[in-house]
Amino acid sequence: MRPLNVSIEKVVEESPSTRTFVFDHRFESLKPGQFVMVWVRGIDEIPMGLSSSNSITVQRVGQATSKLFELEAGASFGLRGPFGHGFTLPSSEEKVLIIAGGVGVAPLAPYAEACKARGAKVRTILGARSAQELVFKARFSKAGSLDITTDDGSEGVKGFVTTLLEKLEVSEFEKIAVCGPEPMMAAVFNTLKQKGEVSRAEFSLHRYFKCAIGVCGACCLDPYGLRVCKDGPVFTGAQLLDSEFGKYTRDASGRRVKI
Amino acid sequence: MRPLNVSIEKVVEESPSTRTFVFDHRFESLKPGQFVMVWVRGIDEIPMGLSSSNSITVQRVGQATSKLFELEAGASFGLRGPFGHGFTLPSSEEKVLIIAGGVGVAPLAPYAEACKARGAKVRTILGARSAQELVFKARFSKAGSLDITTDDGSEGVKGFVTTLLEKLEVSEFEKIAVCGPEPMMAAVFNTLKQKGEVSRAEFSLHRYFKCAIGVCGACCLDPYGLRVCKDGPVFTGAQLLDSEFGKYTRDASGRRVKI
Amino acid sequence: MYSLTGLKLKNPTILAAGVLGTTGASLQRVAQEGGAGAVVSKSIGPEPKKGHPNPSMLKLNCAFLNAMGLPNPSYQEFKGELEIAKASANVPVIASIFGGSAKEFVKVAEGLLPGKPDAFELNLSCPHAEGYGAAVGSNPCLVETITAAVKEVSKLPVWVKLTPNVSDIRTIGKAAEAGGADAVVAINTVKAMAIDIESGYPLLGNRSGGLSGPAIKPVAVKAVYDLYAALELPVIGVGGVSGWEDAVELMMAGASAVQVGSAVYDSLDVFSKISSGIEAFLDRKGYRDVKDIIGLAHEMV
Amino acid sequence: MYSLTGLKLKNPTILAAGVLGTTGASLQRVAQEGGAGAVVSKSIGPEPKKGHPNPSMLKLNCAFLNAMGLPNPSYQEFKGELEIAKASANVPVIASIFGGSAKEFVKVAEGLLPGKPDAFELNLSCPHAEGYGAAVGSNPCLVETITAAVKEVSKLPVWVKLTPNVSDIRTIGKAAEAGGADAVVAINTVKAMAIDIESGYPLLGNRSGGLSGPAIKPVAVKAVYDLYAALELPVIGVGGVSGWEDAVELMMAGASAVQVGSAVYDSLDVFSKISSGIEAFLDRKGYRDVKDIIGLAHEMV
Ligand SMILES: Cc1cc2nc3c(=O)[nH]c(=O)nc-3n(C[C@H](O)[C@H](O)[C@H](O)COP(=O)(O)OP(=O)(O)OC[C@H]3O[C@@H](n4cnc5c(N)ncnc54)[C@H](O)[C@@H]3O)c2cc1C
Ligand SMILES: Cc1cc2nc3c(=O)[nH]c(=O)nc-3n(C[C@H](O)[C@H](O)[C@H](O)COP(=O)(O)OP(=O)(O)OC[C@H]3O[C@@H](n4cnc5c(N)ncnc54)[C@H](O)[C@@H]3O)c2cc1C
Ligand SMILES: Cc1cc2nc3c(=O)[nH]c(=O)nc-3n(C[C@H](O)[C@H](O)[C@H](O)COP(=O)(O)O)c2cc1C
Ligand SMILES: Cc1cc2nc3c(=O)[nH]c(=O)nc-3n(C[C@H](O)[C@H](O)[C@H](O)COP(=O)(O)O)c2cc1C
Ligand code: FES
Ligand code: FES
Repeated sequence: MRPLNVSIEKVVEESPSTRTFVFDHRFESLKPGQFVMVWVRGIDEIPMGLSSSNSITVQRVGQATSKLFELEAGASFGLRGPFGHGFTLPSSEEKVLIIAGGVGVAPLAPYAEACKARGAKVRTILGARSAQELVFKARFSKAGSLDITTDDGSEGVKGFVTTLLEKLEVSEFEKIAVCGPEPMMAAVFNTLKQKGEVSRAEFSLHRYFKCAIGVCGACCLDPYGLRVCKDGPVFTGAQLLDSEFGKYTRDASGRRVKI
Repeated sequence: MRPLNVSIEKVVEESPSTRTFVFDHRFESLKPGQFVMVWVRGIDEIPMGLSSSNSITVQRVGQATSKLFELEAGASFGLRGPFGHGFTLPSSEEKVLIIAGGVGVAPLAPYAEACKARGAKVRTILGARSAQELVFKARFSKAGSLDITTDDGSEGVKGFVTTLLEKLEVSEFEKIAVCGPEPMMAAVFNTLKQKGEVSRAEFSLHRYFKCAIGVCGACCLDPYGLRVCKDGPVFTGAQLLDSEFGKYTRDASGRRVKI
Repeated sequence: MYSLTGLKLKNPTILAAGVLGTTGASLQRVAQEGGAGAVVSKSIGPEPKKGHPNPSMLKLNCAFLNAMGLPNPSYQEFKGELEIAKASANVPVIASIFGGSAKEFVKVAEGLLPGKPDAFELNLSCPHAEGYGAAVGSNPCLVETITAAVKEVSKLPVWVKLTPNVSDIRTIGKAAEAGGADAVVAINTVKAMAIDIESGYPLLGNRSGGLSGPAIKPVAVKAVYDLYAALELPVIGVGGVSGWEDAVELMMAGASAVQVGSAVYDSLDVFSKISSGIEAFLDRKGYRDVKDIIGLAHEMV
Repeated sequence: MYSLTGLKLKNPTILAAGVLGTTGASLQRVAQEGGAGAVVSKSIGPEPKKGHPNPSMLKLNCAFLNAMGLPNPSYQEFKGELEIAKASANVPVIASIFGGSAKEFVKVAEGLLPGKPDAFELNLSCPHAEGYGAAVGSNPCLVETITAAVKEVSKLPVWVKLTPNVSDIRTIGKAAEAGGADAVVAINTVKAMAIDIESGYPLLGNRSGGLSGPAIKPVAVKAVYDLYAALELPVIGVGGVSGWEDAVELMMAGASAVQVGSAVYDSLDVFSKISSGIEAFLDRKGYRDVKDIIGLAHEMV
């Protein structure tokens, strides 16, 4: 599949470090949790979750994301996708717990909305470093109830998402969906494990992607060789038990790097 | 399209020089007049009209056809096709005149049958060198009325198909379909021209085929460059007016050869 | 009007050699009915040649495979076809020629001059004709000598058609340039083969042949891209073009014009469709001229 | 059980180098879940290498285009992955290695020996890694020297992987044979490129790369056919195999076994499917053994 050429319709500043780029193509069949490869021409091609059928929400971290931040409405970039498996959707009346950290909100906001549209009851724990880094508060609260944690206590509960999670009766939720920085997801994983609820929770992972179509092998997880780009990026806790998840990842050369 | 591998189910001796090879694949969508490329492995690949949805009827003339004549039930060969345009089918109640010479019967027998199946009235003039070279008499007479001519008078009228044709009121036939050796077809063409009826008559031509799919250019007719393999092999008399038809053909190198 | 090595083309699509180019009438039809901006004849040689036994061409899944074996009626007989094409095609008619040596190339070129071709295209690239084509065209010295020899006997533009079956096509392109070529044409078919697994027989009468069609387009793009960077001459792109997008892609790689061969399988008027598609693309993107896109990929860094 | 250069394979399908071969766990999965008869690692070199910038692989219409740029963690780090693969794959694990010189190849081979690979495959054929792969592998002298050098430092079978981007692949195959290779592997990807016409940018981060998948199968069939006729060594076929028919076709051309790369895109268990398809074909046609079909096309005249 050659990349689609899309034009930016709107750039939304979500936080000092995060922007949403709304583009002129809709991935109608999007399953929340799926990702696209964003081709910043002349620079790099990087994976991004779809934050809606026609947007990506990007945290500025390095060369490609910085280049994206230079683009304004009318500018264009390339897109391949959508790829991978999304989060499992609930049936109506089910209860869904969403745990989002930082830019992990990107695939979870459309998931929350899809859950609500199906009649499920959604509760979100949204965590960020500080109040100004909280993204998609409005989208999550529209979709259900919202609890906030910030590292510095500038909004919501001071602490981490796990601070709230530890106190929660998790067994009442039929679905649990988690996305955020790996240390945060690992903490959630451990908390859920202690509660005996980790197997059915779903985690959206990040690994270094090259091909994004399950061929090159850059993104494989130890010890089963699951490909994050094709078999994931969403995995159940059961798939991640005793894995490298939370312990190490790999760089572009394939070398192990501690999380 | 890779050639299909077909096995011979039955070999029927139609005349001393002609055999029908019934094979184990049916071209259900066959339009009578279409042809296949018959791959006699290790030797050559040659065009043959389909004499039914699962047979070819072959006159032995040279290397490839002789090799075919060595094959018995159970043996196999390759087939690509069906290719080209067939004869135009009549609507019910229309009158059809079929003029067949020699192995030109091959595409015309299924045509006669298809005409009859649609409720058309079929009359066939069948010509051959001698009585024993007459092929598919039964098929043609079952499909309608049959007149026979032989060069030596051993059956039917002594003479050529044109001997009968000249006397016929051709204007009463809505469809006229012709196939046979080119000199015979050229004679028919001229007779019909004199009667002012040639434009709507249809002739199935033979030229040297290489690709059979309209790409190589081996089979093009002067002066319009019509490809016998793809635009034909069935052409209307109108398409053949003032053409090379009946005058010259080309050999495998593209050199003109007198008919 | 596009100008290419001095020829005037009404659009930048050209019929490729060996496709519907056996007769003058056929060349005329591709120009008139098909809408080609110029037409190249079947490759013509010193003697009549029947070519390889059938099967000589097959459609595969993403490609065509052929080993025609350079069937041609010789320059003596083809001269007349050239005249017919010239009289009726109303577009430049390029004579593709082949030979086993500079002497043979010269003989064929001189023999065809009375037919008044608009240019010669030297087939130094057919992958399945022993002693001809790529057998000669993989050797830079021979390519230079042959090009120079044909240039010497006429004032017509000479295009040199290159094989992709070499380690570095630029070496051969440079040899053509050194020999005085007016343009290079890239690429001829890629050496290939297919086998019938039911019988074990190779599918072509000649056992192996050359691959054309969609499968080889990325190979053609790379060859054109490399030649454009290495040579001063115009590069004519050929290989796997079947729609305007393919033509634009080859042009962005550096092709001044494109040839279309196998895609006549889809329809004869593939030339009109491609050239109007290119025009619509230029319009939509606000380019003034095809010149704006020729070699564009080299600037995008 | 199939025997190939002394290795025992449960079936004649092998994971090709560079595909799902970055980690020991992944190699294990392709063997266990995918059903491969043997697995070849990602090509490993003397130093850690990040590879070319993305995009590094794309699916085109009939093919895949890639320019990974030989990303690898170096032999020091990969030794551990090899151990993991050896411990759990239960099939032969072949280490693909590369270097810019005989010395580098030897360094990598010796460095990986503690990981206990079952054989080495020398990548003398990657088309888009400056100073490595095809840059070295187009030169028969270097191919012979490098093969001999690696043979010298271990008793393991050495397979030499060849590039199709040469005028005559047999010359390179013979150089490998002269160097003492135990088998040749043909083919690596074909030099190619694609351009995004909306922007004019080449689609790969490295601008150009190598073509794999269905489009190149006829090129692979021809290479294998020619090598089988020219060499005494077993030829391992690779290029565009995605179903059992493709595998049978390459075997009839002369392949003793086939490697599968891009087709893992369709499904991981492509190996099981191909090997059971081959078995069913042999049964239907009454062949006793794959040996009956290896090189069969050479006999059908
Ligand atoms: C499935 C998936 C979904 C993602 N969704 C989002 C999202 O919705 N929003 C968001 O802001 N970020 C998302 N990311 C992370 C995003 O891909 C990286 O932030 C981005 O690649 C950084 O690129 P850069 O050039 O700016 O930084 P660089 O300076 O190139 O690299 C910084 C770090 O980014 C990561 N990175 C760089 N290239 C890649 C690559 N090809 N594949 C994976 N990681 C890479 C590495 O960890 C690297 O160390 C997602 C990643 C994955 C795998
Ligand atoms: C559309 C079409 C339909 C045909 N249908 C029939 C049919 O139903 N029954 C039948 O007996 N014959 C049919 N023929 C003729 C048949 O193709 C030739 O008789 C056959 O090719 C002879 O092959 P050979 O090797 O036996 O003879 P050769 O010794 O090779 O050649 C004898 C003559 O056969 C003709 N011929 C040979 N090869 C070809 C070729 N590739 N393409 C066209 N003509 C060739 C030439 O005129 C040649 O001079 C048809 C031809 C065409 C074009
Ligand atoms: C049937 C056929 C015959 C060909 N004959 C010739 C030829 O005579 N001379 C030549 O230079 N190229 C010949 N070619 C190569 C084409 O001109 C062209 O280079 C090649 O097919 C790639 O273009 P395509 O993919 O558009 O077909 C032939 C190709 C085909 C398919
Ligand atoms: C993503 C990718 C990476 C590759 N990396 C290597 C490599 O590291 N070493 C190598 O020898 N070949 C490499 N190859 C080439 C394959 O091993 C194989 O020769 C080629 O892809 C043709 O086979 P296929 O059509 O089955 O993919 C790579 C191919 C692909 C698609
Ligand atoms: S990125 Fe290539 S397999 Fe996942
Ligand atoms: S046989 Fe090739 S065009 Fe008709």
